[in-house]
Amino acid sequence: MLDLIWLLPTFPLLGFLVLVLTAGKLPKPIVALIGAGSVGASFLLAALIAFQFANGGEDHYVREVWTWMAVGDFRSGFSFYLDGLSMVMMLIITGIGFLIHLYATGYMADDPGYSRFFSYMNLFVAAMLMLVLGDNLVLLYLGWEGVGLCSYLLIGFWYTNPENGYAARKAFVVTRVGDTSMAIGLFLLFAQLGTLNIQDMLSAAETEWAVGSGFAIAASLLLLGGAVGKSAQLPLQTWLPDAMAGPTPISALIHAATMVTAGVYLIARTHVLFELAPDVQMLVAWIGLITLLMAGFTALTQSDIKRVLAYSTVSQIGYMFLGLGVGAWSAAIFHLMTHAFFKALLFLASGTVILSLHHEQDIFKMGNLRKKLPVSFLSFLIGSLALTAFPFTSGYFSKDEILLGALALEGVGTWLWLGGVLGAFFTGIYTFRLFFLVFFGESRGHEPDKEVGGWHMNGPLYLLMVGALLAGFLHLPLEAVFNHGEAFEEHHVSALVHGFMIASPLIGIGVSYLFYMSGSLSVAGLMGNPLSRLLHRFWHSGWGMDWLYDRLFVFPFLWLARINRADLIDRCYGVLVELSRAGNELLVRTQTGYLRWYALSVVGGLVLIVSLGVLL
Amino acid sequence: MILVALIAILFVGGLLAWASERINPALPKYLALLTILLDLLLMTQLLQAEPDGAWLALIDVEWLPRFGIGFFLAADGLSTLLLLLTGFLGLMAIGSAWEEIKERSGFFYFNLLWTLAGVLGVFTALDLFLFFFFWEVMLIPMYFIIAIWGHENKNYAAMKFFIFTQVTGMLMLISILVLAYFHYVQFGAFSFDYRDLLNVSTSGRLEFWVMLGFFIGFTTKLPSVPFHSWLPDAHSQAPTAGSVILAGVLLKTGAYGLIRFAVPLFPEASLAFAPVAMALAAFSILYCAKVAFAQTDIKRLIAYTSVSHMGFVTLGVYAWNEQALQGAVMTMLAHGLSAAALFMLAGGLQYRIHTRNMPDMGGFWPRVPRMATVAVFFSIAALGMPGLGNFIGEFLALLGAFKANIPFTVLATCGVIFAAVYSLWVIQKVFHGEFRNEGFEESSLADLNRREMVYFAAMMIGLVWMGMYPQSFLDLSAGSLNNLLAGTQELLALAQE
Amino acid sequence: MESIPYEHGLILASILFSLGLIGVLTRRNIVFVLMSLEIMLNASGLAFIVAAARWGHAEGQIMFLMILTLAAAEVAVGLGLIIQMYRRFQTVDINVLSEMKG
Amino acid sequence: MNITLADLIPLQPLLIVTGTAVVTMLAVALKRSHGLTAGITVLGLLVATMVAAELMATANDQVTPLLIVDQYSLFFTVVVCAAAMFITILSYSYLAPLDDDKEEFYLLLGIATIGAVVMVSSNHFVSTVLGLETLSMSLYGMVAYPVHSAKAVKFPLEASVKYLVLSAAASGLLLFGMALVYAQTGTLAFADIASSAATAGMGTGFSVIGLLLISVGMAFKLSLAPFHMWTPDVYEGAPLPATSYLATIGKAAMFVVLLRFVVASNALAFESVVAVFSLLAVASILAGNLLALLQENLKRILAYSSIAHMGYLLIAIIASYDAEGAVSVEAVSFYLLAYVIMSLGAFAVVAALSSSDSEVDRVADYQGLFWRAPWLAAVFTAMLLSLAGIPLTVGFIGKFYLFFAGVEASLWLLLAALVLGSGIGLYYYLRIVYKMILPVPDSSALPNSAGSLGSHSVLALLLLLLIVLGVYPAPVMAIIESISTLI
Repeated sequence: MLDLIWLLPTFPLLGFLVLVLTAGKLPKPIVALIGAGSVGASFLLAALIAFQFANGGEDHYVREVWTWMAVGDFRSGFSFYLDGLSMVMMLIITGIGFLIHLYATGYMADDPGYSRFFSYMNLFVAAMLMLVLGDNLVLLYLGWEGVGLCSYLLIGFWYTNPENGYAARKAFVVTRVGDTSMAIGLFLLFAQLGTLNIQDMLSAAETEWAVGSGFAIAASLLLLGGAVGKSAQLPLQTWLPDAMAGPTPISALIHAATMVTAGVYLIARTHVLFELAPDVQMLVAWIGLITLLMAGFTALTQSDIKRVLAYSTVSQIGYMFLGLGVGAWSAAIFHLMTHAFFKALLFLASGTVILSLHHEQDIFKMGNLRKKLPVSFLSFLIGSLALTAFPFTSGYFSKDEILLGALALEGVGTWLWLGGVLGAFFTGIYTFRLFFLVFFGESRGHEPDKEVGGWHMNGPLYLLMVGALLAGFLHLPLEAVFNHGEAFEEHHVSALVHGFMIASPLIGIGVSYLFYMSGSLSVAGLMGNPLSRLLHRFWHSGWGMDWLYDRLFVFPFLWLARINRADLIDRCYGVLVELSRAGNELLVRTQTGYLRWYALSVVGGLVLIVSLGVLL
Repeated sequence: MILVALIAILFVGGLLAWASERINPALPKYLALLTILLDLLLMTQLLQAEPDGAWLALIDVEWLPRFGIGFFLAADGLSTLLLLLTGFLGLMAIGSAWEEIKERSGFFYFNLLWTLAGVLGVFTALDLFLFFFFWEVMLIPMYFIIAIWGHENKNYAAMKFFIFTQVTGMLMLISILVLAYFHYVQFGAFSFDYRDLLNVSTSGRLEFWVMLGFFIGFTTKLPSVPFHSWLPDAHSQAPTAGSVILAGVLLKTGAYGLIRFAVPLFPEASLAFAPVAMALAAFSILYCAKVAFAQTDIKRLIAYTSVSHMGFVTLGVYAWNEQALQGAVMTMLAHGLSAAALFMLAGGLQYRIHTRNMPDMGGFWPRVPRMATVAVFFSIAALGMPGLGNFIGEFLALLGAFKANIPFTVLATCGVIFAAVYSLWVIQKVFHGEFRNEGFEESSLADLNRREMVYFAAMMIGLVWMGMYPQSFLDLSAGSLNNLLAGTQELLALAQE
Repeated sequence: MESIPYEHGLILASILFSLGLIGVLTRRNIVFVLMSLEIMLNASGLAFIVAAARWGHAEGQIMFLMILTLAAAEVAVGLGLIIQMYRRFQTVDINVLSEMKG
Repeated sequence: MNITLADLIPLQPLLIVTGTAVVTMLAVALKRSHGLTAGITVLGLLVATMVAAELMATANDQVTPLLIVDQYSLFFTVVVCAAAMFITILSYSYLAPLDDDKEEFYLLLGIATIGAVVMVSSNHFVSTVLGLETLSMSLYGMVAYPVHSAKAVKFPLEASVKYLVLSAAASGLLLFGMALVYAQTGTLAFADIASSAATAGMGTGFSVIGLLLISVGMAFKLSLAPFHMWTPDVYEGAPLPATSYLATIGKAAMFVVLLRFVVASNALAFESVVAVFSLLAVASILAGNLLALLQENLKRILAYSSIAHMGYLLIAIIASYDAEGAVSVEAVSFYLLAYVIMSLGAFAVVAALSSSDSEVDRVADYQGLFWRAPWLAAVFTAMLLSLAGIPLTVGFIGKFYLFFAGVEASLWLLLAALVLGSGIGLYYYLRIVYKMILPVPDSSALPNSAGSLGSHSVLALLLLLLIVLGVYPAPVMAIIESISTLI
């Protein structure tokens, strides 16, 4: 059974090929069958494999399908590496992926690009599986770029609108910046350690590099560059909110559950390198913290339902990074998993809302929808609770572990913890701000006639609700992976600390209740003073990052391109042409046709030459 | 012998094609097709051939004894790969000319086949005089292709192409002669034989200049900044088939020259020169990517991108280690396919809507879904998507180059970002967005027909094969590259003593 | 008896020669141009004589005879052309012969 | 010394050519017949060619102090006679429509050939002057030939007068120079100049000035810049056969003399001479190519390009003094051969399209030739590409020789000029080619039935030579290698 692991990416890949080659000629049910079915199949297989692997006992399993490249001392194969980490990832991808596919069969039902959509989705799943299962960094990079491509294709899925195209290109290019740094990291690792097979590379690094050595720092920094790109962390987070231009299932699958967590996976996968470079690891933590706070603030000010969720995603991944940074590896992965559930849930639910409101996304045009859209209401409720780490929801456990991990770190740990708690507080505010605005109060504008849905849209929602509630009680088999360094002792902390951690989101919820429910506090009042208005605008624009990057990179590039459209170098050759032209004109003038002039030229030449001869 | 046959078939086929036009104007293309197929068939023979020494096939007969010039053709793995590429793209070129070339088809296919013949000669000739001979021979028919069947500004383009390559070619000729003369001085006899000239000790002040002659000659064809400026004109003006051959094959002769001659003949000078060369490479990658982005003429844009991509080849060659070289070779092959395909797409568009001006286009996707898909595929390939040939090439090239020179490799790697920028920009302009048709009526915009699909499919398969199982190519070229590396290592070792 | 140093002869010849040259340059009447040419040729003839005298060879004098015939032939052809020219243009000014240029 | 009968054997080619001229004269005196006279000339020249070729195996002796009949001179005798024969054939169809006596042209041509043959086998001032003037005299006549004809489109008179006056002046310079050298060295034979036992010898007194004057005189005849100005006018004004004769045989013969003189007299031992030659070479290369760049008249283009080509050749001459310079002499020899073939071919195409009453010599006239008369266009293209030095043609091998000579002598500056010049040259050669491949214009000056059988066979022969020598020149190379040792 284990040796069938190569089938995992193959099913969706086949699905993709079939769908592309038939070029939308298949009837929609068949497309749905192929699209969702292929992923479902690989989920089943994944489950079986996971089961067997869990009972198998050995802590990892490698299967090489064929040699990809072997050049001199460089070798990388098409080989799959299965251990606790990749197992968790593959289950998340196939499982949640399947649910989202299923949901999409309903969500996209009346879209002309139905088949195209599912072909991209399948390709994405295939690539994502390559990413997490690849046993060498090149294969990982293959998946890495593959998911980037699919994300580009799917963000720009509705291509007739240039803005979507722009968002898609932005997503691709920004992440490509990260990818490039990652690629350079690969080159460095190979040049120094002579292999790109992850496990060999890590062990080689451990033996050859001292803790804090320059190479370790450089390598981990470069990989970090890749990670922040994909996971939309500072400073490359700007693309994710725009990426919401894609259909909502995409946002759920790619921009919440799976792809954006690839960075977390990468760091976890190569955590040894980061442990060799403690400064960089600390940097990871800080990046996470700052990102989660900034995103939190921004989420407070957004009015587009999906953008709120997007920023919350950024913020949650910030938590994961924080976890990674403080060495709470398994906590980070744990949060990755739980987040996959509740964020997918939230996005799908919002998808239902949006669809029911005929593609209305502005939360200030919604309201009082809890009656009209019971399923979405329920999903949102559970999802929001999990997101805000309401006690004993899945989010609660994972976020706790991360924060405790931070606290366990002596020195800055306390500050990181504090930041995290503050973040949780904001999470509470913005999550329930959204919740209250959408489902309570009086209706502002749109009146949905009925909630769209059906088993294939609601089914996934229910399952995800279950996940979001209960996933916290799962135990991930990650000890074998992170047995280095991380101590698995229970964090013993005072009740006070626990109280804090439980309280802060609840306070946040309370605040948003006062603002958006009871109305005893009013936003308008807050907006009264100019400072807060300024802040609001600042946060709403995502801390002016886009503005800054446009000025720093985009405009200069465009300007350079514009002024040199005609290629300066080409002009230089034009000069030569002009010179010979001029020479020609000059000489032609001497051909006067007058005999005496010719004779004169002869004599002139004579004199010149004779005098030359005599002088030399 | 087989090598002679390969070249002779093309020459003869060309003549026949020309003559056959009198009988029936439709005949030439079939004849040409037949010729190419025959050649490809023969090439596959090469693959089974028993290698004697380094060479899969070899023929060496006296030609001009006065100067010790021999008619010396030989093919090793590297040459064979490039021969196959040439044959394959020849096929593609004929495919793309099938409907586009209507008048004077006889003379057209004559020129096409003769160009290919010249190219085959370049890839197999190992007597430097003979090499130069073919090097020049392949230009004239290409000149005619551009000058007769080209577009609005063909005279200028053809002239520019010809003069650039000729003048730099003469510099190379001087270098070759100096080398032969060195051989005369050191061994008492003229020789243009590659194997002999490898033994010429070319140390000394002059070596650098001699090497430079080769470098300029080859980087003009490659092309690399600052000798690239003939290429955008030639490409944008040439008929589709012409662009295919230019981008797919002719550029590769330059790269081949660098690998086979420029570095092995002058290991020391090249070693000293490597940083400059790599700097140039990195610069042309970035510079041309930038210029490409600014273009509005789609063929010009693609032309600049191919300059940018060939930068990776230069980088790889001058890194001169196995990964880098393999990378360079893979890039040559993969870019051969992807660039050719892109030019065929652009040519197809122009054939349909009679414009290359991107601002006039937009939102073509729903009208021509097949074409759009194909275009996306090849743009993705061009921007170096893993799993496709170009990635293998660029990745290996950079991987190797990183060992040799970190800063320029890092710079070059950044080129990948720009590659993404312009590739996606083209897709956006032409296929995404709202439908625009300025200066052409909608009806003329037809989707790819079966014939076109066939050859695009062929190229896609090729790229995927290169991307997923490059080993079958790497193995073929490994032997020859290792020989070259070993040879230079020895020479350098000798020089050190 | 004291002989004249040959340099003097050569100098005389070169003076003559230059005169001829100047004549060719300055004259517009083609007949005079021809005459100037004659002077040039004869000047070189004289130079040969002088040289021959220096060495006491016959060769130089033979050369002189050749030059004479040569000059004669030149003039013959030249005059023929002049006649044609006069027929066509009714003038002997060489500047009329300037239809081809560039 | 007195001539024995044995001496006559090596002189056969010369005698035959002379005889041809005499017979032609008699024939004309007896009965005017265009065909007959042409026929006689062709026959005579053919025989002369064959005899000369025949003799090459054996003959190698100095006949009187004036003439050296070695394989080298015989080789070029062959070239000259053959070329003259081709031109004769071309002239026939060209002169056919001339409303005047045509026969004397062949007489002049024959006499000119005598001069040329004398020149290629002269290694003595006297024979040089003799040959040169015989050649020039009859060329005046040939240039001016259609002067009586009212329909003569061009300006033969103007051309002839310009040529006469200037070349006479040049001869004057040449002679004066010779006189000065003679005055210094006391010899008229090339060989003894360098090694003149008598007194000071070269390098002293006026002798260097003498050398320079000689160079100037020859430079004029070879139309090297800055003595080139007459060339385009004469080429344009003269009837095509005369032009081609002037351009090919005239140049080749003169160059052989120059080569012999320079090598024998060791003139390049003097810095000044080398400097002057280099100057001439560079100037000619640049001037020739630049002048041709935008020229619209084909004859003038060819004139200018001939200037450039003479410049190229001069490089090899300069190289010949270099100690290692084994190749340079061969380079000169081969390139002369190549040059004769290709420029004769080029003129032949024009001649085939033209006749004495209508010369097709504007580049514009050639538009669409490729589609109207593919054969002529192909030949023309081949010739032009050869002039540009593109492979598969003899021109390329010639260029190769020149480059090699230059490299051997490491004359980098001159090589740079060569590269530059050829680069510019490409432009105007290709311009003509491009014109030919353009679509046929509605109104075209081209005659529909172009050229006679004779001229076409000449073209075919020249094309054959062009390509054979371009692809497999080994045999000719061998010959040239062996004969070049004699210089």
